[in-house]
Amino acid sequence: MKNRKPLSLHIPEPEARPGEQPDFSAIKVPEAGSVRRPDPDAPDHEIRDLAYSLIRVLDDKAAAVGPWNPRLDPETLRRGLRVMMLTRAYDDRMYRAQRQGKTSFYMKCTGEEACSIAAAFALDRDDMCFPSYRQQGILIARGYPLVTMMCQVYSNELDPLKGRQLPIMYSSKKNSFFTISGNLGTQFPQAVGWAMASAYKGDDRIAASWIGDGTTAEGDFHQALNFASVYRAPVILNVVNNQWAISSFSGFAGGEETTFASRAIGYGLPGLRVDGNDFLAVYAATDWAATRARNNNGATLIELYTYRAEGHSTSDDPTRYRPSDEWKAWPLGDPIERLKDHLIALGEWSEERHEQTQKEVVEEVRAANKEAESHGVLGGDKKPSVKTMFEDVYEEMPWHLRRQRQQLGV
Amino acid sequence: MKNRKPLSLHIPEPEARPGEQPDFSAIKVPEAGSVRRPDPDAPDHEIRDLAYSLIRVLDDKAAAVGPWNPRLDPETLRRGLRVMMLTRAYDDRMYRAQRQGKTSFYMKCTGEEACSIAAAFALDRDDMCFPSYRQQGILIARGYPLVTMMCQVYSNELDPLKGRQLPIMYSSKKNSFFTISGNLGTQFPQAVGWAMASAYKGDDRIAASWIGDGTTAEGDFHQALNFASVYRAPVILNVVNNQWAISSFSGFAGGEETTFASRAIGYGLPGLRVDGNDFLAVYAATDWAATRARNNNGATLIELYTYRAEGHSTSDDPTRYRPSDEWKAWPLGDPIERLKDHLIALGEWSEERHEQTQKEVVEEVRAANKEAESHGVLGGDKKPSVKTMFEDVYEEMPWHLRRQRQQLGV
Amino acid sequence: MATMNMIQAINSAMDVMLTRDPNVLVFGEDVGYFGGVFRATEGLQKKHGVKRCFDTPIGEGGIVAVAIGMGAYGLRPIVEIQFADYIYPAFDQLVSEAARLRYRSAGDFFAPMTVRTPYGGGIFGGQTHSQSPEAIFTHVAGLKTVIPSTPYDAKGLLISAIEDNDPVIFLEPKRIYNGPFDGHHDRPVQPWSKHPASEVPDGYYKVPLGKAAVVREGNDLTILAYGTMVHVALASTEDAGLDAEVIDLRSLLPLDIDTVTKSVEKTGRCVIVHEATRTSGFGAELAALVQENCFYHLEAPIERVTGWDTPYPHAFEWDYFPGPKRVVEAMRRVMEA
Amino acid sequence: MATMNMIQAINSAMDVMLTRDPNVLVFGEDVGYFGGVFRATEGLQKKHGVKRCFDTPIGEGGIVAVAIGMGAYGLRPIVEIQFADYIYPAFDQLVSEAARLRYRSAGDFFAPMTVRTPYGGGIFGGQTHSQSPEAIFTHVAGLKTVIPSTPYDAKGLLISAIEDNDPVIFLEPKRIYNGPFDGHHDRPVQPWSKHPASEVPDGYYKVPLGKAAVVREGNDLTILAYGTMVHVALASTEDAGLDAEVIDLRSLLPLDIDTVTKSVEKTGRCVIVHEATRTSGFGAELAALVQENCFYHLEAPIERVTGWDTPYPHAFEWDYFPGPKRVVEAMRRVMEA
Ligand SMILES: Cc1ncc(C[n+]2csc(CCOP(=O)(O)OP(=O)(O)O)c2C)c(N)n1
Ligand SMILES: Cc1ncc(C[n+]2csc(CCOP(=O)(O)OP(=O)(O)O)c2C)c(N)n1
Ligand SMILES: [Mg+2]
Ligand SMILES: [Mg+2]
Repeated sequence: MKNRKPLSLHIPEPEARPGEQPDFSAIKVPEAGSVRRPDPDAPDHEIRDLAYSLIRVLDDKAAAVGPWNPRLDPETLRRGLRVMMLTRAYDDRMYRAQRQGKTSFYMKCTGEEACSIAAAFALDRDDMCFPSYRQQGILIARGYPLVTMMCQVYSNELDPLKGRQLPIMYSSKKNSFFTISGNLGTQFPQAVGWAMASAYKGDDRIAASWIGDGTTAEGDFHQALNFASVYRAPVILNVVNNQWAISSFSGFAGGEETTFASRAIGYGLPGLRVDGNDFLAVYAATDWAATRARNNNGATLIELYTYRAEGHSTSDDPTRYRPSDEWKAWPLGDPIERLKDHLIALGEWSEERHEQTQKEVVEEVRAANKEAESHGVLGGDKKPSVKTMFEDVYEEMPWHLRRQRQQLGV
Repeated sequence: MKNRKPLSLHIPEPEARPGEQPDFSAIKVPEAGSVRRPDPDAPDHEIRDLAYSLIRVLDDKAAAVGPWNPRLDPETLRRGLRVMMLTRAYDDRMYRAQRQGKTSFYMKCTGEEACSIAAAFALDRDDMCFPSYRQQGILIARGYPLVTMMCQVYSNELDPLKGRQLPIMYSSKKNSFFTISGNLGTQFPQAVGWAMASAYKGDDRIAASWIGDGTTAEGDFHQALNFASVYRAPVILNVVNNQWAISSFSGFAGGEETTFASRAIGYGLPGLRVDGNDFLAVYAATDWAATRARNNNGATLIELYTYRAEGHSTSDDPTRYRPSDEWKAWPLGDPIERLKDHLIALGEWSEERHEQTQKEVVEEVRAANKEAESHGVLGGDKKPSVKTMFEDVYEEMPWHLRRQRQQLGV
Repeated sequence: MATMNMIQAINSAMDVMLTRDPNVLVFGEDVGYFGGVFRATEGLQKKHGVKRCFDTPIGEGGIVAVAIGMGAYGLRPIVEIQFADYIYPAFDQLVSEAARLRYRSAGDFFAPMTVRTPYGGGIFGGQTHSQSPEAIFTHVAGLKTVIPSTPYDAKGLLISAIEDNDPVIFLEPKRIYNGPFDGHHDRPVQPWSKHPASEVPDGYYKVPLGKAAVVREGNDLTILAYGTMVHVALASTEDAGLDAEVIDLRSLLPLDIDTVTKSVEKTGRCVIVHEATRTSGFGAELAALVQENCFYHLEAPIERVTGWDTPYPHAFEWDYFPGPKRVVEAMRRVMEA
Repeated sequence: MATMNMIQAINSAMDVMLTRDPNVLVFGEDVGYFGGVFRATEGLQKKHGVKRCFDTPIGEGGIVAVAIGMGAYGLRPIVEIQFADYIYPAFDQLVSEAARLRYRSAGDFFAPMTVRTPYGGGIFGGQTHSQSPEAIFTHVAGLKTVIPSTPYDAKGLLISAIEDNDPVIFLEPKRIYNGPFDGHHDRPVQPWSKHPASEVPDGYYKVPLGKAAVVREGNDLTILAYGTMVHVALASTEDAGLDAEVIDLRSLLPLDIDTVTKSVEKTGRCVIVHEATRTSGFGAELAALVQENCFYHLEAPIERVTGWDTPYPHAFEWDYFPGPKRVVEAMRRVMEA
C-alpha cells in the first residue's frame, strides 16, 4: 500500500431505530403553493427543479393554495374522501381477517391512500393501471366490488383468480387494472410497453404504473425509464416513496443521496416530487402528467412522498426496526385527515358527516365481508374446483397437464 | 375513443444514413478550456452542470488550455502518443489477420484510443480495470506483451486463456485487468463490488470500468450506479459514447433526449462529460474522479464523447447503416493527430519523429506477430491440449467431467 | 413456391404476418434499418415502416417486458434476442411474467408474443455466441419452446408461434441458417438449395406446434433430435450404416410424446442428441419420459450424446460439438447392448 | 453441542465463518439490522458490525454482481436472495459471470461466493414464494447446487459452501426451517428438537459437498430425495410399510452418483421425489443417470413424484405438494411393476 489514507465502506443508517426518538428534521417541507406549475408541454430540461421541490396544495390551515390547485368541486372531494375512508376500513377488516386465520397474508396501504386514489380520480377509467400490491385504492375508486376483492383475499369459491394468487394480488381487465405480480417492479416496463402499443395504434388511452421506493433498485426500473424515454411512451411512472422497504429505509435505494424524482433527469424525462399525503397535489400532478402524455410529449416520473404507516405486511413487525410512533411524527400527516379538514374549511363537510360516513364505510365493509365469507375463507371447503389448478397454464391444456390432472384424479 | 388527438409512437432516427451527407451540426462543441474545474471533493449537487458541458483541454491550435489542463510533462505525452500509435497498429495487424483467416473475429478501437489509454495513464498500475472489449489500450499501456495478446487472438499453444475465449476477450490479473465478458455491461456492477471490497479492507486501490453508450441500456448499468451511490464505492464508471451500438445510433440508448453523463444526477453522483478524443481531457477527468474516490467521496460517472471510426467488429459492415465518410466529419477529430499536433506545437515532437515512431510501432507489431504466429493460429494444430477443455470449470474436476473427458478419449 | 435458406424463410414468415395482421410488429437490437446481425429482418422496416419493425435499446429485459405490455394491450409482438446467450437478462420477465400472466389472472391477461433467438455453436462464436439454453425454458410452466430444422418448418412453425396466444421461445439453429450442416465440418458446406425442405411457399401456411416429424423411418433404433442435430443424426445414420428412425421433435414443449413412444416401442433402442450441455439438458427429460413410457420395450440403456458440461470453447468447437463420430459410437453401443 | 432448528444452524454457520475469516461478509435484502425475513442473519450485524452484515438495495442482479466483484478481490461473500422465486433478476450474473469467471480467465479470476436462498412451498406463499428452481442451476456448468434437509447438514454444508472456491447455490427448504415437515399437513407440526439431527456442534465443522447420505437403508426400492422431500420420503416409507432405501442427495451438483448407483443396483427399483415442476426438473437428470448406470438392474420404470407443471397455487397447496399419498402410490406401482 502506498502512503495514502485508507478507503472505507459507507453503510447507510436511518435517522432513528427502536427506542430512539423519531427524527424527521432532515426533511424540508416547503410551503404549500410555493412550487411553480410549468406548462404540461414544457421541455424537460427547463423543469429539472421540480424533481427537488415538493408539490403541495393543502396548506397548514387546510386551504387549497397555489398554481397546482386542481380546483375540484366539493362533490368530487367528498367522493375522494369516502373512497379513502372505505379503503382504510377495508384494509382494517382484511387485516383482522388474516389475524383470525381466515387467510394467509394481507398488506395494507394505510397512510398512502391518496397515492393511488387521487391518481385514479385524475386518470380516465380506461387508462391502464399497472399497480404494485399497495394500490388497492384504484380498484375501490373504480367501483370494483369489495365482495369480489374479499373473495380473492379468501381464495374462496367466488375468487375470480380461482384461488391461485396470494391475497391482494388482484387482477381486473374490465377495470383496466393489470394482474399484480409478486415480483417487484416487473410491471413498470410492461406499462411502458402497453403505452407504446396504445401510441402504435393511435389510441388515446395512456398507462400508469406504481412501484415503491425500494423497488426502484430493480433493473426493470431502468428499463422502464429508458424505453419510455426512447419511444416517448404515454405513461405515468409513479414511485411511492413511503420511506421503507420492509425493514430497509429508503437510503438503501439511493434515497440518502438525492430524490427519486431526480432519476428522471438522466433520461430526459420530467420528474415531479409530490406530497403524497395531499389528495389535491397527487391529483394535480397526475393530471399534469396525463395531459403531457396525451399531447404526445411522453412519460413523467412522479415521486409520491409519503410514509408507510403500518407494517410491510401481516408477516412483518415494524417495531423491530423503527420507532413505533414514527408515523405520528411524520411531517406530512394523514391524507384522510387533511382532505377532511379541507372540506370542513370549505364548509362542505363536518365532524358529524365524517363520523356518519365512517359508520357507513365500516358497515359497507362489514356487510361485504359477511357475504364474502359466506362463499368461504382460506382453508375451508368452499373453494374453486381443484381441476382449475391445471387450467390457464396455456390457452389449451397440453397432454402432459391433462395426464397430470388424471394422476391427481380430478 | 374520446374526441382526442390520437397518440403516436416515436422511433428515433439518426441524422444521416448511407448516401446522405454526414451531419453533426446538432453537436455543440464548447471552447477548449471553457468548462470550470470544481474541487474533486465538491458535493455532487453543486456540479450538475458538468454533465451537460464537454470538458476539453486541447484547443484548435493544439494548445493545452484551461483549468483541466493536467500539465503533463512532454515525456509522458510522448509515451501516451506512442501507446496510442502502437494500439492502432496492433488493431490494423490483427484485423488483417482475421481477414487472412488466421482467427475468427476481431474488434478495433480505432478513434477511441484515448478513452482507454489516457485513463490508464491517470490510474495507478494496480487500480483494477473492468473493461469492455474495446479497451485493449489499457493492456498495451500497462506493458502487457503484444505477443501474449496475439496468442489469445489466435487461440494458439501460448494463449493464456487456453483457446477458450473469443479473440480480444483478454484477462490479466497481474495487470489488474479483469476477464472480459461477452455479455454486455456485466462488469459495471462487478467493478462496484470490487471497489466496495477495497473499501471494506481499508485498501487504497480503486476500480474503474468501461462500457459503451449502447450498453447503458442494460439493467446492470442501473445496478452499478445505484450500488455505487448507496455504498459510496471508490470506482470510476466510464461510458464510452462512440455514437454507435453496432448499427443502432446512441438515440436508441436514450442519447437523443439528454447526455449519458446526466444519468449520474439521479443517483446523487457527479457526471462528467468529456472530449474522448482529447488525451489531456480524458487524463484530467480520470485523475479528478480518482482523487475523489481516494478521498472516500465515492464514484464518478464519466461520459467519454467519441466516435467509432471503424466497423463494430470484423463481422460488421458499417456502410450498410451510416455514411461511409462520417468519421472524417467528426467534429472532435482523431486522438492521435490531436496529441501529435500538441506535442509539435510544444516543440517536443516533429513530423519526422512521428513517422519514425510510426515505423517503429509497425515493426514492433510485425515482429510480435511473427513470433505469435510461430506458436500457431486458429484452426492450425499448434493449440492448447484438448484436455484443458475440461479444466477450470471448477477448481477441482468433478466425476462427471472426468467421465466426459474419458469419453472424448483425451 | 421459392427456394429459401432458413434466414429467408424466417424473414418470409414475419413478412407474411406483418402483411396479414396490423397487430404484429417486430423489434429487437439492430433489427430495424440494418435488418439484424443475421439478416433475419432484412427489408422488413423498408417495406412495413419504422413503426412495424424497429431497433431497441440493448436491454433484453426491457425488450421482453415491453413485448408483454404490448401483448396485454392486444398486439402480437415478435422480438429478436440477438443471441440466445443474451436472453438471461430477460429471464425474470420470461419466467415470472410472460409465462405466468394467463394463470395468475385466470385468463384476464396473456402474452401472445414470440421470442426469436439464434442458438447453438459451430460458428466459432466462443462461449457467449454458442449456447443452447432450450432445456431451461422447458422447465418453465407457461412457455412453449420450438426449434426448427429446415426452412420449410422454420416458416411454418414461426407463423404458428406468432399466431399462438401463449409466449413461444423460438430458437433458431444459427449453424444451419445457410445450409443443412451435418456435423462433418471437414467437408464442403452444403447450401439449402440442394435440400427438398428449401422449397417454401411464398405465402401463409402453418406447421403445427406440438407435432414431431419422423424424418427417417427405421427399425434398428430411434434417434431423438432437433435443430442442427437432426442433420447430424441423419448423417450419423448413413455413417453407421444402421436403419435408424430419426425423429425431429420440432416442439420441445408441448412435446409430441406419442410419436416418440410409438417409435421407441418399435425399435426398443434410443439415442438422444443435443448440443446443449449434458446435465439437466432436455435429453434428461426425454430419457426420463422414454423409460417411463417404453420401459418394457427397451433393450438397451438410452444414450445421450450432448455437448460437454463446459462452456463452449472457441478453439475446440469440433471437440465439443456432438458430431457424427460420437453419435455413431453411441448408436453402436446401443445396438450392441 | 446445542439443539438448533435449521434457521439457527444456518445462522450459526455464518456466525462461525464471520468469526474465523475476516474476508467473509454477509449481505442481502433486510439481512442487516432486521436479521432477515426468516431471521437467518439475526444478531450477526450486532455481533460483527454493520460492515460485515448489511442490507442491500432490492436488486438481485446487483447483489450477485457486487458479490462477484468482491470475490474477484479476494473476499468470500455470502449473499441472501430473499426468496428463490426472486433469483431470476440475478440469473445472468450467475450463469454468464459467476459460473464462467474461472473458465474464461483460465483460473485468473473466480467467484468464491455462496448464494443462500429459501425455496419450496407449503407455507401458503402462493406462486411467487414457493418455487423450487434447483434444476435450472444444475444445467449451468460452473455452479454447484446444494440443498440440506436437517440442521446438522445445513450448518456443515453451508460452511463447506462458504469455504468452497466456486460459486455455490445454497437452497434452503423454508418449510422445514422450524421442523421436519413430512408432508402430513393435517398432523401437528413437529419441532426440530425431537429430531436427532437438531444436535448441532456450536463451532466449526463441515459436511462435504458432493456426498449423499443414506438416511434409511432398505432393500425393496430406492427413493432419491433432497430438502423437505427427504422427510416426506421417510414418512411415505412408514406409510407404505415398505423397506425403502432413502437417499438424501444433499448436493445436486456435484452429484454423489456412486451412492445412487450402488443403491439402485441393490434394490432394482427407484422413485424420485421433488417439489419442483416435473418437466425438465432435476428428477429428469436423475432418471436419465439411473437408467444409464443401472439399466440391467432395473425391474420397474423409474417413477418421478413431483410438483405439477403449473405455478404453485395458493389455495391448492396440498393438492400440488407431492405428499406421502402420492409417493406411496408411486412406491406401490414401482413394487408391483
Ligand atoms: C424481485 C423481488 N425481490 C424481492 C422481493 C421481496 N419483497 C417484497 S416487498 C419488498 C419491499 C418493497 O419495498 P418498496 O418497493 O418500497 O414497496 P413498499 O412495500 O414500501 O410499498 C421486498 C424486498 C420481491 N417480492 N420481489
Ligand atoms: C447482453 C448482450 N446483449 C447483446 C449483445 C450483442 N452485442 C455485442 S456488442 C453490441 C453493441 C454494443 O454497443 P456499445 O455498448 O455502444 O459498445 P461499442 O461496441 O460501441 O463499443 C451488441 C448489441 C451482447 N454482447 N450482450
Ligand atoms: Mg417503500
Ligand atoms: Mg457504442
